[in-house]
Amino acid sequence: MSDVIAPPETITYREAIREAMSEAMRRDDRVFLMGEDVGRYGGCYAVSKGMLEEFGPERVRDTPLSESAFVGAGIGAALGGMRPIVEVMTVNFSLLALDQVVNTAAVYQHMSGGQFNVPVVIRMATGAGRQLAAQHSHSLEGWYAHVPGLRVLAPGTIEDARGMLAPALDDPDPVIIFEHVGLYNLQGELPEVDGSVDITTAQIRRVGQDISVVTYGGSLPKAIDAARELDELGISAEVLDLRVLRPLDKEAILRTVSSTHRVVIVDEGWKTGGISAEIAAIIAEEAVWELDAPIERVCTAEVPIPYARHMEQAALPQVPTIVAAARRLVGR
Amino acid sequence: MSDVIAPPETITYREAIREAMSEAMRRDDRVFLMGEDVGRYGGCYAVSKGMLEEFGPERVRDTPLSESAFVGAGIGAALGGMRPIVEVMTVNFSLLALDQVVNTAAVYQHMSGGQFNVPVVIRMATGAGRQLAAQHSHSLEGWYAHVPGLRVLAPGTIEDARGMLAPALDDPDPVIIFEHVGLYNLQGELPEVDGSVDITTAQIRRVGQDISVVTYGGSLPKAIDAARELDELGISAEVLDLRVLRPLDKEAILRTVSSTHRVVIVDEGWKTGGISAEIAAIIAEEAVWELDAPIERVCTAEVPIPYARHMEQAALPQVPTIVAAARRLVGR
Amino acid sequence: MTDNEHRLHLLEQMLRIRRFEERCAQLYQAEKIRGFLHLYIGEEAVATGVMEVLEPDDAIVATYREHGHALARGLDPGLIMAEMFGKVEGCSRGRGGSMHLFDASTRFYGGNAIVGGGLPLAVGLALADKLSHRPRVTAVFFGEGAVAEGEFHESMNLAALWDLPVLFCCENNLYAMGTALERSESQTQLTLKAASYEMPAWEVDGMDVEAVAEAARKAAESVRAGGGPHFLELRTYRFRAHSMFDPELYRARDEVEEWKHRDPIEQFRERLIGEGVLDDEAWGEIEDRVHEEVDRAVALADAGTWEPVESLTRFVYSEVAP
Amino acid sequence: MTDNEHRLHLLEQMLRIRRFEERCAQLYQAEKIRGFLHLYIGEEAVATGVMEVLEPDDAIVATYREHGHALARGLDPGLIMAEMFGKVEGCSRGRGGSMHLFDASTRFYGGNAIVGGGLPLAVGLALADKLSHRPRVTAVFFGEGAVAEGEFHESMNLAALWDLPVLFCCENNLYAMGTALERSESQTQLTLKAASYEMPAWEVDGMDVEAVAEAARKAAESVRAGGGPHFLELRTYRFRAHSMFDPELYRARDEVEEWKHRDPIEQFRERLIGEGVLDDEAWGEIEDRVHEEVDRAVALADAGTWEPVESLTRFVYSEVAP
Ligand SMILES: Cc1ncc(C[n+]2csc(CCOP(=O)(O)OP(=O)(O)O)c2C)c(N)n1
Ligand SMILES: Cc1ncc(C[n+]2csc(CCOP(=O)(O)OP(=O)(O)O)c2C)c(N)n1
Ligand SMILES: [Mg+2]
Ligand SMILES: [Mg+2]
Repeated sequence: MSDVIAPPETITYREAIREAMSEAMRRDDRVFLMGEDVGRYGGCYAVSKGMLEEFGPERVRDTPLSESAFVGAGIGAALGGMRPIVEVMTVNFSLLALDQVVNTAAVYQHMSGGQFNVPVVIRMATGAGRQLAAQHSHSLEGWYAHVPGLRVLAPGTIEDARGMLAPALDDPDPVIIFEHVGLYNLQGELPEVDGSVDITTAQIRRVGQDISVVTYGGSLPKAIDAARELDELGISAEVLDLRVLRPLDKEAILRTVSSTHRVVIVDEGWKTGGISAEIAAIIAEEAVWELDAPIERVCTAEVPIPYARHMEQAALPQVPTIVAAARRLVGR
Repeated sequence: MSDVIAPPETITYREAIREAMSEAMRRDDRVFLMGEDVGRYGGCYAVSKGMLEEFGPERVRDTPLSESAFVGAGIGAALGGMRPIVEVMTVNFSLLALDQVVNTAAVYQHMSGGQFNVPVVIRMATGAGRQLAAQHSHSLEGWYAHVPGLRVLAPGTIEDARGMLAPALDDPDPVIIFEHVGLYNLQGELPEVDGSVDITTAQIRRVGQDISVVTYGGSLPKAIDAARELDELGISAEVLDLRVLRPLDKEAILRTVSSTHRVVIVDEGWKTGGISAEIAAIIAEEAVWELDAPIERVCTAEVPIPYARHMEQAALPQVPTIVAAARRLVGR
Repeated sequence: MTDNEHRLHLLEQMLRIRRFEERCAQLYQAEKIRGFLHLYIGEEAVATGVMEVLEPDDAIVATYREHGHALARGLDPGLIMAEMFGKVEGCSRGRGGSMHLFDASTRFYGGNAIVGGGLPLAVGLALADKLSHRPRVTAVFFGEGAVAEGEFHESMNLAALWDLPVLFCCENNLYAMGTALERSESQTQLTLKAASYEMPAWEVDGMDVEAVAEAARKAAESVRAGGGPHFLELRTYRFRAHSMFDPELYRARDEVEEWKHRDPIEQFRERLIGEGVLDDEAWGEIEDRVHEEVDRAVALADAGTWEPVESLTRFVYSEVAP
Repeated sequence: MTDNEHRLHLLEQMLRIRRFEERCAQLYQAEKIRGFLHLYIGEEAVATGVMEVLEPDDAIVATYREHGHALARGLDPGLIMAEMFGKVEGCSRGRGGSMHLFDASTRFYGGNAIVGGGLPLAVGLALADKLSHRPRVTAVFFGEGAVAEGEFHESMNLAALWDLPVLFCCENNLYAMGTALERSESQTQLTLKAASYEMPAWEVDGMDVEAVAEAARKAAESVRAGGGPHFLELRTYRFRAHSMFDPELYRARDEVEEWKHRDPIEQFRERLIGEGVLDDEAWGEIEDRVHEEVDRAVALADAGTWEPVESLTRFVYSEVAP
């Protein structure tokens, strides 16, 4: 017996996802993981490292480079009674499988008159910031969030990385989970072991009075940093983490607007027609008279992401651009 | 010689596109048409009927069912000096080729530091209303409009159907043209023979003072009908046809808002995260104080499109729903 | 069933499809059926022969040209017709129409209208069976046109690589809309595609229902026994246009007539008459029975009701909270 | 060039790639190069041998593992290195990095990092040549991993169906990241895939630069003469990790060592020495020349400048009004 209190264990975002997957697979035989290099290689971003050893090659299933077929196979396996976790290495490659998601997973239940539901979970890395250039740096969460029939999640914290998977697997319908590449090394305290979280609501990550910063995923840490800086300038910023990109938690958006009356939306997607547009539209439709200032969006520049670091950083939302936008709205 | 004035010749939207293609192919050897069943079958929607006979199978090129490869081949042929017109039968199938559009056509110039541009034109049918059910009724123009590097056109009139192709082919960059399935049989006067039109601006199709209806493509006739009905109710509605979905003609949007101070956006895409959201966002950012009423969006219900006619019609934007939205905003 | 009863049953199944679809064509003209309508007339032996050898808990994945498959699988003709009428009593609540017939109770997974789109699904259904150690077969139907789609190849490879219990049934009717096979494939011998995945593959006379059933039985047995996926190329022909919008500019009338001499129903009927298994009277009874059945189906569809518009948003998501 | 001069040139080309990339690996550690870096070390004979037989107006389409191809095609090593440093002097203005080397003057069409994504492009370039009656070849490189992608199959079929002048160069290095070929293809004999499109296909020892050049010459000549597309399976091995992030858990050290005994440079060097074409002095000169060249490339890259941030939006669209 020792009276020394152990320091709270820390865990990375990556490990949190791995634990969630392992736990789900231990608990439920129907769950398996499938994707390119999830097994022997250990996962492109090392998320599933070590899982092959525990669960074997049938349940940690390396696939060939065949995005459309293995995503479709995940959908089919879900229809066949399994609870597949399909890892698409990155959102960039998911375009090759988009037909299966849009024209099969998302429509199957409605089109069959309610006969068939598709309990598949599809995980993918998203986002830029690692100098991977134009073809490897997309943020297309907004496209998925456009599609009725899907639930779209974007864990921006360790707790969500750990806790979103279990309810996603319990969800009878297709769930897409976006993991931002810039978050995998995020470190934090280990959440409760059975830390299943709610996957229907947005969450205030920081309370504030003067302005709302609405964001999600990889931009969340930037928004929080910006809020801290704003604090030093005497501007109290509230940070709303959307978490669930479809169906959107409209009430939470309207609540924060009604409370601060000023909104900056931060989204790593391109601005035009991105998810940021939808947030702005909701406000313009349902809370326009709450606004004391126009809405501002801080998004990725409308360019393919360049390789050179300074150029890439210039293209992406940054703490200073968020701060500047907020200051413009508050007027100081 | 006769002093009888001949009635103005009429032409369908379908024929207008066919004439534009034929004219382009007569004028420029580099232009050719490629796609599924464009030749011997005469085109799924009969757009290219008869062209095989005039131009032969090399230039009116039937492709196998290989959307990714033939769209990519169109991009490659453009890089190789040709001016391909690639017909993807419908936007629904274009998902299979989306990777080529997003990760090749759209990024090539920027990513190569300006060395390679891609003068390809990709045409596709879009939209619902023909009882083709969930997999054949998408309106995904908004997705394409999200992508930097593309120009996205949506002819909503015979003149645009006839006139947009020539400048699209002259454009050194990739152009996507969306033809709404509900418009092919639209009949109207034959525009000037060399009727090349501007492909950079939106256009007011009907001037009005009380409210602006912002729309494009297949919803344009509905918007105009709604405006007529509103007229009878003493509400003067302006109809703005976006025409060019990327890059958007922001000024035209802001102008009409500043003139009427009330906006209904009509879009056959799903509401959440659709192109309607971007229009609303632009206004919320740049003209929010011009608004005398919240923005309203009349879009397709957030469901896969059902087959049964009454259900399909209930899912789509309709004249009465547009009229109702306008009346709510005007308050009578 | 005796052997001969069984053969008569096959004949009746084919006739059921034929007459049902002839009625569909009329009902399309009458605007009772709308949207796209793809007829299977001429190809009846394929679905009939294959479906014959499947077990109740096997799965079927079909295309937009799937009335024949649905009927052969035993879906109620009335519910199919109601579906095409857009009635809520239809097998997909009237939401799918001709291209999207579904039936959970017979494991009939559509009705998939993106060419090639059903193939990965079939692979997944088979994967679920394999992981669950269930000796089931998933039969997936697709046209020869789908062979040009990348998804076909990805699916073939995955099924073969993982030894999955899939029966690939390629309905080679020589055309994909207006595109003849030789204008769609550089190598038209389709079994070579299967060979390039090390998958057993046979060419089958798809106009001969007994040949189809025999090949399908052999293949399905092997699949069920753990022999991995098999590929059948079923050579057939569609007698009608691709869909109701097709003016058939791409093929000669003569060619169609030529093939009609090989009508699978007529051929089989003659064989059975020749062998003394069938006579005019028995044939007449079959015709009557089928006719009545189609009448009943139409009556049921006609009597059907419209889904209330208020339920438009039902089943976008499951009706349980996550 | 005499035959022997030519052979020495091949040796030097391979060494150029080797030394250039060894330096790249160091510069990655030094954080001068960032992002993904995929080395070609071990596979040099492939790009060197194929590029040798191409004409100046032929086109090349490569993957993200394309330093070797770019160098063998004659891109200035300094401009390649500058690209990897992210400098505006780089062959893609510093916007592409290691995975996206481009050069219009040598018709080097990237640097394509979506696996399989370059294949349709190559088909299109060849289609343009065919439609314009230009006797050119488009050579497209891709890994054996890409064979599982649907796009590969669609592209093979299209090229064969339309008789297009494409030279398909499959670099079979046995792994796609950590996935061994036998876990990615049910049938690992890749030439059978080509056969299923009726495309001539040969297996080639990709560790022997002369064997590669000979096969490529024969194939390219046939392609150029209107013989339609050809497929080469070039059997090779990558000596290094997939990228700089790869801990190489999936293959045994021994296997790698085994293959290193077949080092394409070492083998060829020994052959030339054995045949009296090369001696130590001449080898030393080559080493020195290459070393200097790499030094110069690094110096140029180091001296390069950053693209001004203001020009971020340049070249999203062409700089002429439509
Ligand atoms: C991906 C895709 N591309 C195009 C179409 C349009 N289309 C529907 S059926 C068809 C022809 C398919 O031919 P085949 O596979 O041979 O089947 P068949 O109709 O002959 O039974 C085409 C091109 C589609 N539905 N899906
Ligand atoms: C469509 C797609 N899926 C996945 C990836 C990630 N990825 C990059 S390289 C690679 C392996 C490719 O292997 P192979 O084609 O054999 O080429 P090699 O790297 O061996 O040269 C993978 C999976 C990608 N870039 N594109
Ligand atoms: Mg066919
Ligand atoms: Mg490889």
